[in-house]
Amino acid sequence: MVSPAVLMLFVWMIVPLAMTVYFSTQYYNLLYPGKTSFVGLENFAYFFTYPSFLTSVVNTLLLVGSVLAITVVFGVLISVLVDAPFRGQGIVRMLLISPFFIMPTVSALVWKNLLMNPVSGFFAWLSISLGMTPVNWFSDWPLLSIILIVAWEWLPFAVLIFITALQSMNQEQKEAAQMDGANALAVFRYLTLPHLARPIAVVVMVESIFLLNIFAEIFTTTSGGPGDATTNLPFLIFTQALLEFDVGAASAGGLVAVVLANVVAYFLIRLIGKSLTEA
Amino acid sequence: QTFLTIGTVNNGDMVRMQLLAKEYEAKHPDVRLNWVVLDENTLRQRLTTDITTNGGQFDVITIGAYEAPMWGRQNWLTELKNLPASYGVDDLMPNVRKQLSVDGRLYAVPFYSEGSITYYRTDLFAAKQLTMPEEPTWEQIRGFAEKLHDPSRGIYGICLRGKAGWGENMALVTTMVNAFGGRWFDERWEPEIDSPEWHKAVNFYVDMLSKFGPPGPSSNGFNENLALFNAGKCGMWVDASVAGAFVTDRTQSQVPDKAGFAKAPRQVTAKGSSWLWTWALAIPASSRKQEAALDFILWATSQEYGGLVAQRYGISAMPPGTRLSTYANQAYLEATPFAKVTQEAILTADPTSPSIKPVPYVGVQFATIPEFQAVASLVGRQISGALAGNTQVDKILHTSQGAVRRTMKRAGYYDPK
Amino acid sequence: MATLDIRSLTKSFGDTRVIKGVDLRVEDHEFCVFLGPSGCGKSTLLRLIAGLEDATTGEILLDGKPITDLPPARRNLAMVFQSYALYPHMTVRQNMSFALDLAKVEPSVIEEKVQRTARILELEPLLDRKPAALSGGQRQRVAIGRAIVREPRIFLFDEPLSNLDASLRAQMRLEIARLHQEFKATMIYVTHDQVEAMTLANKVVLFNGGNIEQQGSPQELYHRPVNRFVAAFLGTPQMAFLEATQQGNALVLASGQSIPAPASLPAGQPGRRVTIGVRPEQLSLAPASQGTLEGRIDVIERLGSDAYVYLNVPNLGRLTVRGPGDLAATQGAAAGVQLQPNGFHVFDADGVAIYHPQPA
Amino acid sequence: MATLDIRSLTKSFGDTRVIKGVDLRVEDHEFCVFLGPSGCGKSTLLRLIAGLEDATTGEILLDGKPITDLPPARRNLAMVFQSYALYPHMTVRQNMSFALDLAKVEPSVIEEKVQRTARILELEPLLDRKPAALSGGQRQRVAIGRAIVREPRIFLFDEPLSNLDASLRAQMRLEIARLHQEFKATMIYVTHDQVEAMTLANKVVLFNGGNIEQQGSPQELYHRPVNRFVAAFLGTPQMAFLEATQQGNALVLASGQSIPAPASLPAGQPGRRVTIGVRPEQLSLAPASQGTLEGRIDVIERLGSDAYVYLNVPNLGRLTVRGPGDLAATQGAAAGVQLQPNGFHVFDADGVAIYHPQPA
Amino acid sequence: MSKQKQRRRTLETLRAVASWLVALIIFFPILWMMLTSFKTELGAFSMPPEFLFTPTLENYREIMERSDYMHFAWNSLLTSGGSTILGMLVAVPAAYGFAFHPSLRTRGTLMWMLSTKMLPGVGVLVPIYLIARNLGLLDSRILLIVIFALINLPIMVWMIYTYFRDIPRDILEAARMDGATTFQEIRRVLLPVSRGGLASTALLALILSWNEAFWSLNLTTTNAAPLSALVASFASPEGLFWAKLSAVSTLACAPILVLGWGSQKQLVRGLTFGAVK
Ligand SMILES: Nc1ncnc2c1ncn2[C@@H]1O[C@H](COP(=O)(O)OP(=O)(O)OP(=O)(O)O)[C@@H](O)[C@H]1O
Ligand SMILES: Nc1ncnc2c1ncn2[C@@H]1O[C@H](COP(=O)(O)OP(=O)(O)OP(=O)(O)O)[C@@H](O)[C@H]1O
Ligand SMILES: [Mg+2]
Ligand SMILES: [Mg+2]
Repeated sequence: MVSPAVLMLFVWMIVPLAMTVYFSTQYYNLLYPGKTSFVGLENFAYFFTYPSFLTSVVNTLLLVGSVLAITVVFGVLISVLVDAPFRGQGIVRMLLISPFFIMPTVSALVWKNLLMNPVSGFFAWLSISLGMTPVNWFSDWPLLSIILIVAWEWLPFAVLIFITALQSMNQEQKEAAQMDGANALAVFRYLTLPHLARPIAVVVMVESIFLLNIFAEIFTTTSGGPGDATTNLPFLIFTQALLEFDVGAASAGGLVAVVLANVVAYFLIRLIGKSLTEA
Repeated sequence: QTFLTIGTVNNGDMVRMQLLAKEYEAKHPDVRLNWVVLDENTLRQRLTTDITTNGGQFDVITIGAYEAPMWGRQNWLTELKNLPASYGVDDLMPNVRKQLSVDGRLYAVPFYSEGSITYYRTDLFAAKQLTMPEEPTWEQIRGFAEKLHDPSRGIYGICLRGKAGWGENMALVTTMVNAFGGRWFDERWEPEIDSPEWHKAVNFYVDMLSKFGPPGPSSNGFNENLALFNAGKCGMWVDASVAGAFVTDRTQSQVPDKAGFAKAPRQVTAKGSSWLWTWALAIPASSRKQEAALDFILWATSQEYGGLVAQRYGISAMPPGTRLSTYANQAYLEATPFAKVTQEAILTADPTSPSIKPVPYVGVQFATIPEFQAVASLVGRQISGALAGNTQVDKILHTSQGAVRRTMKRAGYYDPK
Repeated sequence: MATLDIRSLTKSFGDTRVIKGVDLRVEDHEFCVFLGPSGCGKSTLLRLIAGLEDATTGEILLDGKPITDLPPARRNLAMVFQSYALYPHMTVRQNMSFALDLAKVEPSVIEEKVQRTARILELEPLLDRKPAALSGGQRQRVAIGRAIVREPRIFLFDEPLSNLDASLRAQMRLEIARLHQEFKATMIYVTHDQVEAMTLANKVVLFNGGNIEQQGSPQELYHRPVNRFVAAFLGTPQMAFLEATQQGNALVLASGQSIPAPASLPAGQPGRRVTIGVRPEQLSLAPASQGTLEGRIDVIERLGSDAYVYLNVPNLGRLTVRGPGDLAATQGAAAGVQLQPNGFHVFDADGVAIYHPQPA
Repeated sequence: MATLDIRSLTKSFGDTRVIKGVDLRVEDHEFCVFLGPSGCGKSTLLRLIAGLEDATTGEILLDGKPITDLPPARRNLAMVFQSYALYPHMTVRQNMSFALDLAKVEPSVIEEKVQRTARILELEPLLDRKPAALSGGQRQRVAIGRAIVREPRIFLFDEPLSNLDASLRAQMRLEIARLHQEFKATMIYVTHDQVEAMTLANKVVLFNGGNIEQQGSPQELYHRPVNRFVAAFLGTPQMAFLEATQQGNALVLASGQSIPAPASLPAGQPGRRVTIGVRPEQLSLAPASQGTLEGRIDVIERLGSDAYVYLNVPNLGRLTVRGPGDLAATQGAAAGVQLQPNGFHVFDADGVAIYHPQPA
Repeated sequence: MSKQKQRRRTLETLRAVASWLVALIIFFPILWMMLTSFKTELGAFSMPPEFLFTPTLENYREIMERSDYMHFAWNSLLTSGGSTILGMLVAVPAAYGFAFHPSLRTRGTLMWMLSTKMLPGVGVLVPIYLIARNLGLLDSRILLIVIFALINLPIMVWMIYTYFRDIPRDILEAARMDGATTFQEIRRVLLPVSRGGLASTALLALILSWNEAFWSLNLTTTNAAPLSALVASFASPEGLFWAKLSAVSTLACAPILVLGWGSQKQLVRGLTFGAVK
């Protein structure tokens, strides 16, 4: 028995997708209202041969991969660090998870203007105080800058989940390991990390969903540049949809993005096993 | 009660209008104004989506010189005719009016206009015993920049737009290309990005800005440069004339008395070396409150409104560049050191003849065709990439040429059909 | 392998004193069982020995050397936890070799030790499984194997069988007894199951509220409990306690009957209050009005081999009598209970034992 | 309150047959215990009766009316789950009144019933607590209370005591027995603990692999098991099985000794293989070389009241002998075992019982 | 006392200090934003940065003057709250179906749902805009509520599904034995029992909706515009703007930040996605 709600959900989800599929076969440019016509797969061909297409796919994967790596690694380290009780633990956790509540646009604006600005940003001041030349974040390390911002936004999510997971860790296992002669590092390596395998899988899965769709941060800071340095797939689609107003090509791009997402998901699921839907 | 939804850009002048519109509401108690204030790019996307899909969300929109004629031609805008005599249509600057019309039919009324001019720091020039000519060339600018550049003291020789965007770096780059004798398209719509003029201009731009510009110029747009100049970090700055009001404003500038003004630099020609941009108010054809909307936009662009601004914020805050009468006003000219340069820039920028070579398009720093936004954004991103040092200028111009041609082709420019 | 001395050990959690000054010696090769009701501090003492908790005051010596301040890793003791605490992501083999791996023992040596232990515990076919794929009893054996492999100086067990069902528990009990004989290891074993304590221990240490009530061989505790608490704690069904007063040579029960006092019972002042303790097997059923005591049968539990008869004796309370499995008795009927002369314990008013029946 | 008839009931999960055609009648007021090893289908049968699983074939009748297709809500049976399955977000009171609430019973009536049940189960002081704030035994009682309040036609229990520790288990066992007497309710009780089965049941149904092996009173199953499986399943320590051949009037054991065959043992063809089954209490220890059988003492378990001696008899296997708690015996020593004449069971080659000792 | 204890205490202190340090670094951008919002525009841009300054409320005053903050905040509240409720209404029954009546396709369907979440919003803007226009729903809160709910549904269904899956079936069966209908079983037992999980799911949905910027910007003008649209109106105007931008950002994020801080414990306990037993 599949409940009617599942069916409703299904319909609900399929409508936008179906419309996208439909539009992807049309020449449909908002600026030329009269010229709409069926063009088959031309939109896909156009999208694929877009000069930035390959770069954007690479950037998308780089962005997703690096942010995942940063958030998982630092998320694990930080959550292990703050796991044991200490004075002010509650406040520390509160501070740690705060970035999660900040709008992406706001984070991007704050990082771009207040922190990473090479002339009057806080980082520039730090570098100068330390006797170094300020880094030109968005021109010299554009993708890295985006990665940093996005990682900062998503780190709290990873920390949240890992803290939750650590709370459920079996204390007696740790003690058993201590009696077996394990020091803190060995406990971390042989007990904590394996215990976090599933939460890590979850973080990877959930974050991938969102990271594949990163747009606001790029739009607000670099607008995909300089060059194609920070153009990812959603941003490329954005240029189609809202600069060229080419709905057909944008729809095609959207479908390509879904396919790419599924490819990524396929590998993720291969990587992290069945732990997501099975007990 | 009539509710007017007004889409507008978050510029200083527009924000001022938003505040002053309380007076309008007081005078028209049956009209309520709802403001949608967005930054330029977002606003443009928002308005385009709405107007092209006939969404009917806006009664008054703020559009630029780029959209006005295109949208007017598509009949997405209401033609503004039979304006009352008191409005003084003929008082509008001719070049500005030309920008907002299609075949003589006016589709939007100008709120303010700007040309591009050269800002410089008189104190720094004096210190180095330099003098800025009235009509500098880019070559001269480069020379000054080299002398003024002193990063250790936080002074950068020249600030220019580097942030990608057809309304950002491409506005400046296009005027430079124009000055170097180039153009976007030849008469048969073949792109000329790969031409020697483009190569010279862009190489010059990238070289100068990388050497004597602030750090990370590829992410600086108008705002960032303005901030830099106001913080006293730029020796020179070539940008929109509206900034004159800001750099001389004591509440936000650290160098209000040290700013000098000159024409935008020329090179092989002066033609098209200064841009012309107008923010204008228009009424979408889909609005169901045409009359109220018309009344409002006429008020907001009237001489009376100018007077109101002068009275509230000082005379130099009057919306620049739209009315001849403003520049006939001695008080304004005296209070506003950059008025004359602005006026000249606007008077000389002829959108129908932006280059020494003939062109098939209208517009100084842009072409009023729907594809321009796309192709210029694309080229802009490539150039900012070159500025960031990622790629070679010559290579990206070649790539851009192909990409632009591809887009033009898809849009049917070379098709017999 | 080792002797353990505990001297005036105390442990407080915050303000609550959990171990209230324990002195104890565990001999080499001894199987020492900590027994006691829930919450009496058995686990805490074991964890103090293991080094998982810090002692508040007092000393712990292993073979005469103080280890009170050593971290657990350096005490060379092995512990089998109640929850087994197997490493869930490691195979049985890895679980067992973990400590040796950490100690950087030669792989070949490790392999050999693991194999030998697995053989002893019949874990060989399971070596490559993960704990999740094992039954309760198998996990139990892995936990023990993990301890054995290390050849520790003392084995510590914290209720290792309490998560198993009855029949597995019986089986594993025998297994542990066998291991003790085989390895001649010193073992400390926490439980609150007296069957385990009785069958496994050389020495039982019975705790109550952070103190040792009595220590000694299981038989000693069963047959010569030093006080009511110990007497009541050991034996199922429980010993019955009958209030009485000592009047010269007789003990007068609260229900009025009088029975001869055992000859060796200390006299005390006349009329002093005592408690008589009788275990079910020290009583037998008699026809109505022919027993020492008369009561009514409440419940009969027939276990096949035995039957327990629960009687209510007016003014005295409940008594339990053990009989053969096919005992003839009817629920609700009146019945007599036969009390053997001298076949009972006597406690004074403070609950201290003053007389035990002499072994036959 | 009700009788239950089960007719040729089967249940398959996918391709695996779990209940293989069960016929059973549970009488009114009967306390029926389902006993059997793990995985034999006890819980499944109980859930079929409850309506939580759909039968594959066969019929279930309650007071003669078919209920096979009724949803659980309409069968009016109450179930006590092994995990108690209390509603964690409701207080004890709400847990107990939930079913009546759903049935839209008058609040005053509900209140009265809950109060009465709480009194019986001594839950009154706990009525406003949530399950999380209760001990295991208390939760258990709430789960039972929830069933009682509904006054169901049959009570179903699925191993209700298996999560309790030994002493609590004993106590709750008595409690359930008392409840059964008090309410005279029909109860079906699943367990794999034979002590529970023996002490509680009027009727024990012993399952094995989805089939009923034997049903009858606990005494009947203990004393007259129909086959080896039943004989081995009941009684701890287990009955010992000795291989033998029947030679005329004698049974010749695999170890060579010969003992007289009981007179009533069916003759069968000469030399047929039989198995002799003896329970620990049917054996006694004798001095070495003076018993029926001779062996070596392996392990002695002293439980205080009793002692179990495990012996190894060459060529025969292991035997268990029960003796008094203070039995004199030494581990490792040779000892004789006394087998009483006719005091044993005999099974044929198929394991079917062909002789039981006669009650004295 | 002993050396061991002393060492442990030192380590604990070090650890606490490190934790605080990391937390402050992570929190710094937000702190800096809040500080900047109380500076003058010139002060916000000055180099070296002003660490000690006279705070001014000028930025806040100007924002209040230019826009009706309460109106935007109210819209944010209504749309994110409404979408959370709507989402829960759809997600709970769906998750119930997945968790308690699983079929072979359950896992595939769940995965497919998650993957639709990867369709970039910009790709479907125009179709959605057209639908909304035809339904007359442009610039309405209803539209945003529906869209937000739609966006968050896959995650919500998945989260609730994992909670439901971990609920002991016995409890539901007990309710069934007690005579509960399916609806009663859900409402009176399942929902209260999984309250914690549902609360964290709702919180997450609320946070995500509150922070959503693309659709709220593109589908609203004034009536339904939430706080993210307000932020957009202060993003990158001409002239100096960092202080005002910081102020408006602080205003936009403060409510959800406070809510998030208040529900920290719930989040820490509840965000398991079934990864924790
Ligand atoms: N970490 C702790 N903090 C505070 N009190 C504790 C701690 N550990 C144990 N206690 C308390 O110390 C007392 C003894 O606990 P312990 O675990 O040693 O009992 P136990 O004899 O093992 O009981 P059980 O048979 O139930 O395992 C209990 O009252 C317990 O509540
Ligand atoms: N839902 C199910 N799907 C498939 N197989 C099942 C299901 N429920 C039970 N089984 C199988 O049916 C058999 C009988 O299970 P059941 O739970 O009835 O055993 P049991 O006698 O209650 O055992 P235990 O004493 O361990 O509780 C087992 O082999 C079990 O694996
Ligand atoms: Mg304990
Ligand atoms: Mg079962």
